[in-house]
Amino acid sequence: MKLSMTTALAGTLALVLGFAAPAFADIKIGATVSETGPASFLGDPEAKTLKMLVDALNAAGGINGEKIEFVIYDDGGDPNKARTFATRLVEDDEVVAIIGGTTTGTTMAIMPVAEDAEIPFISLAGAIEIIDPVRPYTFKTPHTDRMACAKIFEDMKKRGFTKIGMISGSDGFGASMRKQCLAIIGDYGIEVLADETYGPTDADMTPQLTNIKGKDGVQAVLNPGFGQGPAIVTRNYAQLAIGLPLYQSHGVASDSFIELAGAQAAEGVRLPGTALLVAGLLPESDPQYAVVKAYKEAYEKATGKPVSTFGGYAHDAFAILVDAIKRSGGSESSAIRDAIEATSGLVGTTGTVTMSATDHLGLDLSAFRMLEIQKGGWKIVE
Amino acid sequence: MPELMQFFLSGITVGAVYALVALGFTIIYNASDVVNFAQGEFVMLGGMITVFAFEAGLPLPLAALIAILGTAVIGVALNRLAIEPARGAPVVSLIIITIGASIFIRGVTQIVFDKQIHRFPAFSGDAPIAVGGATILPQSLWVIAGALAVFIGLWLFFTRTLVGRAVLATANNRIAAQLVGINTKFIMTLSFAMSAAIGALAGVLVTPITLTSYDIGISLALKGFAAAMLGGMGNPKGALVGGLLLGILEAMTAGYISSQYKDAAAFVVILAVLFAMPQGLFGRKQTDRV
Amino acid sequence: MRLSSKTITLLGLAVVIAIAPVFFPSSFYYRVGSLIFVNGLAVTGLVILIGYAGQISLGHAGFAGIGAYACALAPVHFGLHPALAAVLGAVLSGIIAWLVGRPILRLKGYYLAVASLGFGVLVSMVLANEAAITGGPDGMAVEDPGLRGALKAIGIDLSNTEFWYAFSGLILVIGAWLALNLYHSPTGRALRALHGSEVAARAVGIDVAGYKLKAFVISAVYASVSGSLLALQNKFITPDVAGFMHSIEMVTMTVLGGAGSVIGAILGAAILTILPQILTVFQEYEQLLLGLVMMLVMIFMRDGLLPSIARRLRRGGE
Amino acid sequence: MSLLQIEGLGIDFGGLRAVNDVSFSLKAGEIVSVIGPNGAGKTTLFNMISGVYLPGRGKVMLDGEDVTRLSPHLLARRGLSRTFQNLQIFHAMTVLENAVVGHHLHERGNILADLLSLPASRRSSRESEESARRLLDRVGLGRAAEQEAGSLSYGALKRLEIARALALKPRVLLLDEPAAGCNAVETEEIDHLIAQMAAEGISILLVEHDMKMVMRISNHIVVLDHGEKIAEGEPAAIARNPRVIEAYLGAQATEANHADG
Repeated sequence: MKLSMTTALAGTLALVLGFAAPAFADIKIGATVSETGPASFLGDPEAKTLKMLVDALNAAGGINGEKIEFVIYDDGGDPNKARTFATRLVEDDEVVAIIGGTTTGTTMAIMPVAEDAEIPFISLAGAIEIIDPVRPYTFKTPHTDRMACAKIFEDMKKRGFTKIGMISGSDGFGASMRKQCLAIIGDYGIEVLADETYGPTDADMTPQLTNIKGKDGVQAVLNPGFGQGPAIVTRNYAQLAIGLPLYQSHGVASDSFIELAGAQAAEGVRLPGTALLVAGLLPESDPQYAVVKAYKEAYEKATGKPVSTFGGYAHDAFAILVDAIKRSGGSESSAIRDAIEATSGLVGTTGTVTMSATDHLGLDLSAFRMLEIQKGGWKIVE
Repeated sequence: MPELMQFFLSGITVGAVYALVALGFTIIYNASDVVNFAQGEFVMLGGMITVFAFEAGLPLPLAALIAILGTAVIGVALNRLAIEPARGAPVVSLIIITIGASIFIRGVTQIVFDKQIHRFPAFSGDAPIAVGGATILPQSLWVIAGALAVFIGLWLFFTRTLVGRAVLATANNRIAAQLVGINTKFIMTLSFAMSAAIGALAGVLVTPITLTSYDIGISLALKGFAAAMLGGMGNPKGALVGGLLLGILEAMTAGYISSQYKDAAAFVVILAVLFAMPQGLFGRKQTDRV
Repeated sequence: MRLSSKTITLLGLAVVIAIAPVFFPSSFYYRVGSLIFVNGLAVTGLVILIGYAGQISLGHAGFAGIGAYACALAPVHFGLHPALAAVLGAVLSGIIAWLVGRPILRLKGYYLAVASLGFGVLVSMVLANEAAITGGPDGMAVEDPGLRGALKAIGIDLSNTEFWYAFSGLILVIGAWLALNLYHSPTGRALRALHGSEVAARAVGIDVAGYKLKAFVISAVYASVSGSLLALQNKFITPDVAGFMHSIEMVTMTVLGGAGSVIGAILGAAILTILPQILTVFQEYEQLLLGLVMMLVMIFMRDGLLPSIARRLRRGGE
Repeated sequence: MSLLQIEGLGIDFGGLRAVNDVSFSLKAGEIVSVIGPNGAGKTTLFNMISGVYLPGRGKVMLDGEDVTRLSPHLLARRGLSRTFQNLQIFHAMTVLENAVVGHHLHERGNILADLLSLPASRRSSRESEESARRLLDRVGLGRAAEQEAGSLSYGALKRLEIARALALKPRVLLLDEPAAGCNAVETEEIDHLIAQMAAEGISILLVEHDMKMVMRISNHIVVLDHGEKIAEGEPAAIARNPRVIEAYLGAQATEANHADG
């Protein structure tokens, strides 16, 4: 009896899974992102963006006349689940390429699966470890958090700050960026006098900020983090009237940050952002103008929500992949990989991507723009 | 010592949030011996429903009222559909049922509303109030006042009203309560409605400070649960003291020791207290009758 | 000789594990299978704690975390072979369980729940915060134990997923064997007795505190080995493995299938492992349905799926 | 020499003197009954002697050793066993397993042997099981061995508790209302069983409401009222003791109701 039950179970499973995937696909692309869970703030716009772009592309006739079949899973931010879904994409759905890995944790869990199966994988997560050292099949679209640090430190140096305080989220994003910032901060002659953290669900950061405020000589404060944490930090910062320049990270680069922190508290906050955030401020001559405008309009029309940098990462990953499939002229994974690596001058929302055998990111610092919040809106300060 | 004052103010603000959640735990526990892990979802619903009602154009007080009433209805439904049918199930099953309920409520919320982070304006503005060299936001005072008001209300309810005493009697011995003519079914309905409403009220009060999104419930439930156990489950005084203590402990650890380990410090203290006082600070002692 | 029910159960389990691959539509199912076995192992340990001894733990993922990180850290820092590191992790988990269990197990019901929860939170917090050692919340890579290579050398060439399916299946059968042995042994009876009535158990001379501690330590070792297996097959590990939700998942699997029986709990592990894979069809309704399943099973099948179904079948047969 | 000696035992519950200054002793093979109206403190006294409650005052000596603050499982190890007024049965286990558990202290083998099901562990289980079957036969439950304990009648469960307690091979056995809920035939069986056990040298301390039974089998009777010992002596002397009669008459009405209802 036990045997027949298991068999029945396996049979049912196969049936259900079989129905899930319509047959006769032309080009099958897979994704696993964190639509739910602690990173859903990032993963949700990513998933929405990908679904929207696939529909648009198929409506326009697909790639080289072939339709895209798109399989997307929600790993809930759990690396173990991400690995399982990656295995499913590879072994069961037999996709030609994978987009995903909202967080560094899930990305690192997906990577061995993609590399083993020799399937190109474009990650949406920040950490530099994803592409350094370069692995043959792994790529990514967001700037590394090290680049965000560099952009911020450049600006601090320009303004003459040499002693700063840091308050980082203890989630993956904040912890990773904190580590990268501390690794390169010496190169800019800047010193960290106070190094505080907060939990991703904390409700009040005034104790940490009080300690930073109490440190003599601090000239500016940096807050690597994403989600509600930085908004609360910004509000507490205003509450304590600390008065020093506050830097946020690219993790909060969306209009909703200003709304959550409140325009008054956020006044003067600086952060490295992408062109997407300041679409309205870009001159028409800007190379990213068309791409950014098109994505922003399409996304806001499709979802009714403001665009975020994270959705932009997914947009770029999809653009890179589609471009590579077009150029490789087929659906052979290894050919697509070669084509992705040969991506050159592709304009995305984060910047202009030119990859090489030694650079699987293809962006430089110029893609980041230093932004400042003024009167509830973004200003480019360069 | 302006730092100490600031840490303290931060601690009681956060502690009042925990206390409000813990007080919600207390009522349901008193009426049914169930620790409702979906309590955090009530807080989330209070915040989220208010946000969406407010954004739809309703005035804030009306939006908040709708949120509180709506959440109370959901609380009653939870009792009728999930807790009542599982009467007498072992503790571990009840934990799974209420956690299942919390996952379910979260699942529905992310579909009905969204997965973004939200807030609405503070009731009395954002201008900080200076207290002894430190500052506190007016909204924090609202939260603290809310926690105190709910505590006093519950204390009066349990000691001064017939219905309140009936709730306690039901908790002590359900069958005996039925024998003396207490409508235990009504008591359960009332308890869940009150508990959910208090949770939602907490959500309304804290959202301008802590912000809200569909998934804040579980961490609030954990902290509230820990606070309630620290104080001794079932006692409103325990919930209030446990919550405030937990908040102050976290703030002091973050301020003086290490912000990385503030949650750890809180749990270490809870463990230490439970080792010394297995019923929490104000819990009832239980003995086996043989 | 007549086969005992224990032998039949074990044989059944082994046969199912061995034959199931015949029905696999793709090699992805080996991955699902190996996850079921890894979860099944942790859950078998919890059967001893929850099902036999009647104690709750909402912090056992902490031990899974210790086992997992032992496999990640010991090879890097002490040059230990990953497989040996798993053993080290199990021993360490046992010792920590012994130390933590002594005070914690004096508590009952919800108080025990919150104390064990606190322990789990502490472990995951240390793993996430000590980034210099553990890689922080983003996790760290785990060395390949090279067992697959060793098998290849003697002529058995398995793919990665196939190997982990077979290996964790083998460990699960061993784990189930030990737990079933325990059930009918003096220790197992003592545990079940103190579950039934602590006063009476004491009166017949059972050292209740001591036996609770034994169950806690054994279940911690199971969880630890399960964590190690997960780390080794994923080749990557994050502090999520020690998180609260993982603890809840483990307890839910145990109780959903039937905490009183090893096979029931393994069935629970299988269902909750497969369920998210099936629920992907429903996209955003996944969470909602998962919560619904948890509630419905616990409301309508209080003793868990297997015992409830078995009882219904028996009643139907009479 | 007395095997069990109680000296000035007392306990308070929240200011209420539940039991105060009770002393008596028990010799090997002797049957001593503790009687008294409901609420006199009989079960509380039992709970203190068997280590369930920590006494506030006084001493319990077992075979010359002070065992006052020992926990029940250590008392069991020293040969003191008991049954319960409110049944404490392992409901989820079979009748046989309930009796086997009583052999706990006589089972060898350690946890490792049990996990691996080593021969020593299996042999130990087999021996316990054989002995348990003999004990079940002795209390008349031999046929019910494989049933789930929860399915037995109240009277049968009372006997199962005795079988379980006997499995310890105790020197002192505390029986808390063993005949409660039993019909006349069953009561007589228990009567015999107690006499037999005493004949084997087990000292028996008994709480029982069935006065006929108490008078018939006791060597010695201790009478409690309001937590205090008011009389002590041979059954015949107790039956004539005016203080005892008074205490009982005062409570007779309610007591009688209880016995009938």
